[in-house]
Amino acid sequence: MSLLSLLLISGCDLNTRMSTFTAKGPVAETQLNLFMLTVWVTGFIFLAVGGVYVYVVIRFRDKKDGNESIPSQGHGNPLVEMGLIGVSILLLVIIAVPTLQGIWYTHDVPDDESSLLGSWYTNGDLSEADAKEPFIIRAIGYRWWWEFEYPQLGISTANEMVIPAGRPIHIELRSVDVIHSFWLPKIAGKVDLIPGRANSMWIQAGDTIDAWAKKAEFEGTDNERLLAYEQYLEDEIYDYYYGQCAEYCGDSHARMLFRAHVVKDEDFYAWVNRMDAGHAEAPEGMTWDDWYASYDETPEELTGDVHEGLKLFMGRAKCATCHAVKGNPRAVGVAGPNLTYLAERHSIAAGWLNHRNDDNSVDSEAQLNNFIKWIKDTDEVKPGNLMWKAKGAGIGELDPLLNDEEIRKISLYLQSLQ
Amino acid sequence: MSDTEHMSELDVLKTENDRYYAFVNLALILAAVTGIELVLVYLPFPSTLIFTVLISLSLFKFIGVIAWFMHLIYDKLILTMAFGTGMVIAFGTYTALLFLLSGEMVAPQEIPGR
Amino acid sequence: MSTTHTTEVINPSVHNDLADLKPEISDLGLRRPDHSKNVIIDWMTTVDHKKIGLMYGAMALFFLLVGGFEALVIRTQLMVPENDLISAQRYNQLFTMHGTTMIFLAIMPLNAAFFNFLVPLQIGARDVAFPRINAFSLWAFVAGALVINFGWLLQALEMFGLFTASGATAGMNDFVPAMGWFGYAPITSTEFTGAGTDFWIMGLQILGVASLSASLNFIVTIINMRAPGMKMMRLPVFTWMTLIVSLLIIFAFPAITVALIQLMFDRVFGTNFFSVGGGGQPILWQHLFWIFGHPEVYILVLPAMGIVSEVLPTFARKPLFGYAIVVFSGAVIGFLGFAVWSHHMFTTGLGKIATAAFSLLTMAIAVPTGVKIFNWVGTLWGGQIRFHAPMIFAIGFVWMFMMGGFSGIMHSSAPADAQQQDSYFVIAHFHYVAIGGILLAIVSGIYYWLPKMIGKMWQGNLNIWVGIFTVVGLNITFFPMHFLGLLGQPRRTHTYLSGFGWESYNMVCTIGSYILAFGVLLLVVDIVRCFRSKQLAGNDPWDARTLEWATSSPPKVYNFAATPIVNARDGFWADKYGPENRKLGEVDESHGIHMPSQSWMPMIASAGFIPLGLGLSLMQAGVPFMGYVAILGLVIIALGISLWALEGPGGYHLHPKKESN
Amino acid sequence: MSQTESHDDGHHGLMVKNKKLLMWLFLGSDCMFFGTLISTHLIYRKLHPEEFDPTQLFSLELTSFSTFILLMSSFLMALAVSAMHKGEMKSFRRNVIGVIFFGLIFLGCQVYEFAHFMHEGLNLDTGTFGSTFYLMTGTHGVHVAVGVFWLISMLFYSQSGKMEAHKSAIDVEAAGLYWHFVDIVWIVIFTVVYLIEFIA
Ligand code: HEA
Ligand code: HEA
Ligand code: HEC
Ligand code: CUA
Ligand SMILES: [Cu+2]
Repeated sequence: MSLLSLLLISGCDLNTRMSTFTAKGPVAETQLNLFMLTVWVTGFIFLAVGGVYVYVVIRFRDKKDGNESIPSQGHGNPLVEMGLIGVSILLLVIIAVPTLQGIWYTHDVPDDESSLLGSWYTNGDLSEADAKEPFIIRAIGYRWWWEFEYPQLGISTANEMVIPAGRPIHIELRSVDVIHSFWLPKIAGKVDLIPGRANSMWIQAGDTIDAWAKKAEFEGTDNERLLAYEQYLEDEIYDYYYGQCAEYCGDSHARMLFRAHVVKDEDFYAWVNRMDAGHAEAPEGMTWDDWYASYDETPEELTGDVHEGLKLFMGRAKCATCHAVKGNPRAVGVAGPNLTYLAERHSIAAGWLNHRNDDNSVDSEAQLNNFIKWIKDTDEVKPGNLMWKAKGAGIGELDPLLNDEEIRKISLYLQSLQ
Repeated sequence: MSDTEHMSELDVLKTENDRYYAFVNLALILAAVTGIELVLVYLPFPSTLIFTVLISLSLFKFIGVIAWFMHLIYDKLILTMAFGTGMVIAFGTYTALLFLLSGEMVAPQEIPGR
Repeated sequence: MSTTHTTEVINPSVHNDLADLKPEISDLGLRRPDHSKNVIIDWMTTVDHKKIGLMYGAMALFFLLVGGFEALVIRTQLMVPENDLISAQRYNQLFTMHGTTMIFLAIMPLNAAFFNFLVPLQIGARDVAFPRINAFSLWAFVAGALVINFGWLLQALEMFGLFTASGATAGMNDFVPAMGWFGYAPITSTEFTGAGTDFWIMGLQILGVASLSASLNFIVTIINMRAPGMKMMRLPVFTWMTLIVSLLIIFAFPAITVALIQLMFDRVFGTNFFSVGGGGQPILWQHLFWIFGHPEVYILVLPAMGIVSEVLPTFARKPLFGYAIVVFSGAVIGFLGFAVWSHHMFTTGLGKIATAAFSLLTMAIAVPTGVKIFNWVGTLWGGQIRFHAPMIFAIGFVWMFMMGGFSGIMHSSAPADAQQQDSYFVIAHFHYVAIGGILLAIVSGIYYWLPKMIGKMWQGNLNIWVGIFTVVGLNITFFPMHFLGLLGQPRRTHTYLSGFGWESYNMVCTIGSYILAFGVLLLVVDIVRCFRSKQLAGNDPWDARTLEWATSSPPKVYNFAATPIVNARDGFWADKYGPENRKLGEVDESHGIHMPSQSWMPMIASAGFIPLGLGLSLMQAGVPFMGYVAILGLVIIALGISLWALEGPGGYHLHPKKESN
Repeated sequence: MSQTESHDDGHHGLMVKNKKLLMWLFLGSDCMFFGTLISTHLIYRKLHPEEFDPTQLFSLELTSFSTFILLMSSFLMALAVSAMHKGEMKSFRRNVIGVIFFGLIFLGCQVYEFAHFMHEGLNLDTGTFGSTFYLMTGTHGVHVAVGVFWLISMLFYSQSGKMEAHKSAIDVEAAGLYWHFVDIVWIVIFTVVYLIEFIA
């Protein structure tokens, strides 16, 4: 048995996409350390008690030597009992004390100056109140996708969030329907999104510069420190992280995944600015006013796959009734994920359909196929989801259904959202 | 009453008659207490005081009925234990629960797009 | 002194005291179904705790196979990533029903089977305190099981195109519950789930009635029906655990009963207990469920500990080490169990203080549990360990349960649990305690007591293979799940993407589950072989210690020809090996043994639960006239109980001939 | 279930009758049952204090009256049990009729109260208050109704002459325990659900 477990441990990679063994942030690290502590303590007890147990079973087996005399009928020994109870309690205290510390530490964003948004966010103006709060993201669970809202920055995205490395983030957890659970294993353990309940948690990808310097015992000038810290983030933290809904929420619970891009501050600012501006132009550089004027009056003049895709998106396919695309003044639906800069995301359908290359770029061919697959077989990819059937509003209820050509055009339009 | 099992007819009569007065007295007290409670809530005393008194009075009635009407003081300890265990677990659990759920954590229903 | 594997042949007709008895007329003027020659009628109307126990056991074994079959389908689906053997909906139904079936329809009734058969024998009683209530509990359990599983029938018919929901229910296609065994609100609201949830609610409610009535009965039995000299501190540990478990049941079940009523009201009458729109808090359901649910897991495991506490001393030929403290720690485990429910809710944002409190209280449970483990080891110490089949499983139990307990301790550290909760780590934890713990102990109990129950002895060495396949299988299935959980695989997912490092583990788990299932299959084969065995067991095949071994195998209807007088703990052992003043005595029964009459009423009354449960469920789904069916059910129940009260307890007297040994 | 069996009240170490022990255990279990119901109500009052103002609706006078009625019925029940022990069938019957009568009055008050509240707009689905209030008091009402039904059956049974004072005393006592328990539940409800709402 132990051989088998050894085999498993040594033969298998513990650094996988959602492994809790490779903690990449102070919260997950605290949790991992506690776990390892419980493993050591119980492992010790296991060996001690298990060892005695095996010894007893072997030592006192019936020797079959014809000795039928009855063993001494001892009833117990209070001293031994008390001693073992004492040892058990002692071992539990070893677990309990760090557990309490862990509970306090992982509960709230650390209460210090550098945790406030105002202390590091240098990309544009913040209101006074916002600057005095930690950085907030509202994660809202839907069956079966995620909305990520950045209330202080006025932007919103879905299923793939972008967060800066080394910054504490307060996440407000809300749900519109049933219970979901936000789990980003490498960065933090889960907390549930419960309807009617104001839950929250905090996460942080990688250490802050101070914590890192302390841990690495770094000595040197501020500048060296900054560079070395940057190198640490580069080596270990900037990455594409995998998360998943961890509370059963219905048919497609298994397919309610999400992602977090952890990036450097500058990249984060750039992304925020892009999301904030949205798609200021209609396809081929038209202004939205021109485009809509044409769409309303002479739609036949808007030709080419992308224009036609957008026409379908706004028109027959009804996509815009549920989806918002920032910039596009008429695409302001709220029932589905926000599609602003959709083509920059590395997955769709809440992480189920993926198109990411190893070098962190988007595989556009796979992306197109995924769009097509999603629009064509929405109900198969995610049985029961709202986009397909929604009391008459879903695309599975269109009459006739979108044909392959239309789907291709819509998908090409979606690919232009970058 | 289990303890009457081993009594003679006469003893039964006697104990029951003794208890009769206990019952009557208790009934009168219970009625009076209920009256007091009704008046109490309207009196202009500090609300914590009224609250405490109300809870004590209700506890008093509760125990009165259990102890005398239900014969618990006359009966075997095992019955008190059977009932008491349930009482204690229920009281402990639900007091804890009352503190576990707090109004601060209540959030309005989330509506997409608001 | 009797030797193991007695082969003496007892002529069954010698003690047939029933042959010349005729049924009597009840107070209602009807003939009581006593002494019926018709076997089916005899079993349906029986009030004999031994027959009731056997029926519980048979039913529970059947549901163990059903639940196990469901698990095998689950494992097969998860064998490879992105498998589409079954649909998401079917998968969700399967794990919900697997959990519900295993807990409520397999393990609990298996425990009940042992309670029923053994407790009166172990305390030297004729029967339980309320034999007809006992029969009622059994049949109510059957009714509940049928109501819960009714959805499968509809689902199967629908699958084969023989049935489509029409009228008010048109379009409904989820007839089997699919919200997980703890049915967290609000996924149980009508907005998200259909008739399956109603079957689940009503089925659990009925099972609750069955468990409650059975437990009340056992507590009274154990407190009141003990043979002379059987002081509380002389009770066999198994009986003690039965008492504690029964107390846990009567104090834990009301919480879920009320929660289920509230849920039913939400679904049927639109109340707002758990619906956010009207101000309800879904979190409240979680609290109420786990206030029941955590004691429930100890309800499952304490009888197993009781079994092991009987088997180990017998086969080590020593008394249980630290009897008093083992009993006491059982009680402490039980009642601490009421104070830790929120450890299932560490990730629901309880707040720091509550999380800390529940974390510490949960850890505290390791102490009394550890006490038991230490005392079991102490029992073996200095013993003369004989590795008969029951002992093999009992030894396995201690080992495997310990491993499950350790992962429980890992959960109890709340921050660590944030990574483990709702992942396969939890699945690993509770299958170790459930299979490595409870199931192994129950198998041990089956090997130990089946010869007593049916009077026949096991044959051959198949038990060793059962042991090897189950223990190896369970470790191969569930050990890798610890890693799966820590590598991020969430539970209750019908499929998963490749590339997360989960593929090989899942494959191993699936293979393991087949090995485990093969072990269970061998067990079934072995049981069948035992039933067909020609070798008689004799009164005391294991050289055991407690009273049930003092009477014949199988025991006569009246259990003991003369009620024993107990003069020691492990009374039967003392009778065999102890000093003269510790030997068993006998109560003078010259006036004959009073036996209770059989009755149709318990079964009739509980049959009413079927129309009541199905009626209410289908009524909420919108099927017409179902309200009337539900009322019909209520009428049947009321009628059954009234007639039961009016027919009078009846009873007859037996004058058994004195047994020869 | 006046005739729940105890086929063999055997040799019990503790000298408590089976049925009596059964009933007390059941009542212990019922504490948990009503504990759940009452605490659900209190929790929602705590979470949504502003949701509903019951002082406008509750009539303390009426509820005090029905509390009084129930207390008195408990008194009569105690007398009935006592009478049974003494073997005074007539007195037993008289007292039980009194209990039934009072029980019916209590139920009448409750029906009136419910009807009145519903008329005033408090329904089962009125927020959480309506849900918890009706389920809790309604469940209590059902308990009372079951008790009344039980006592009526007993009354008829005693009329049939099959009831022997000494053999049936335990059945009456079990029914009595049940009745008193329903009473103490109401004592709690009266205070924590009605009275404390009125504290200024
Ligand atoms: C069947 C019986 C059973 C038993 C006996 C236990 C026993 C324990 N369980 Fe388990 N548990 C379940 C069944 C059981 N559990 C189930 C079914 C679930 C999941 C439900 C679901 O979500 O579907 C669950 C889930 C569960 C959770 C929630 C996990 C989550 O969802 O996040 C937790 C958290 O604390 C927990 C803890 C414990 C602990 C501390 C014990 C302790 O009692 C264990 C004590 C035993 C030992 C520790 C071993 C022996 C002791 C010694 C050798 C002494 C020395 C040891 C020390 C000093 C450490 N269990
Ligand atoms: C005490 C209870 C108990 C027992 C004994 C078991 C036994 C098993 N369980 Fe169980 N399981 C639970 C209680 C239990 N389980 C609970 C409570 C859940 C949570 C549900 C939820 O999330 O809501 C769960 C969930 C659960 C999951 C997780 C599903 C998910 O979250 O997606 C898995 C996955 O592997 C699993 C596997 C198994 C296996 C392989 C067995 C094996 O032990 C089974 C062994 C096999 C047999 C006993 C049967 C032998 C059968 C045959 C030989 C063939 C018979 C053939 C026919 C009938 C045709 N179980
Ligand atoms: C009735 C509402 C509705 C309509 C109409 C609708 N969608 Fe959706 N859409 C959704 C919902 C809800 C989701 C989330 C589904 C999920 O992942 O479970 C979604 C998801 C998506 C996604 C994946 C987004 C992501 O980040 O994972 C894309 C792309 C998409 N829709 C495109 C479209 C297009 C194109 C159309 C029109 C042809 C369309 N939608 C019409 C509701 C709708
Ligand atoms: Cu959302 Cu699972
Ligand atoms: Cu638990």
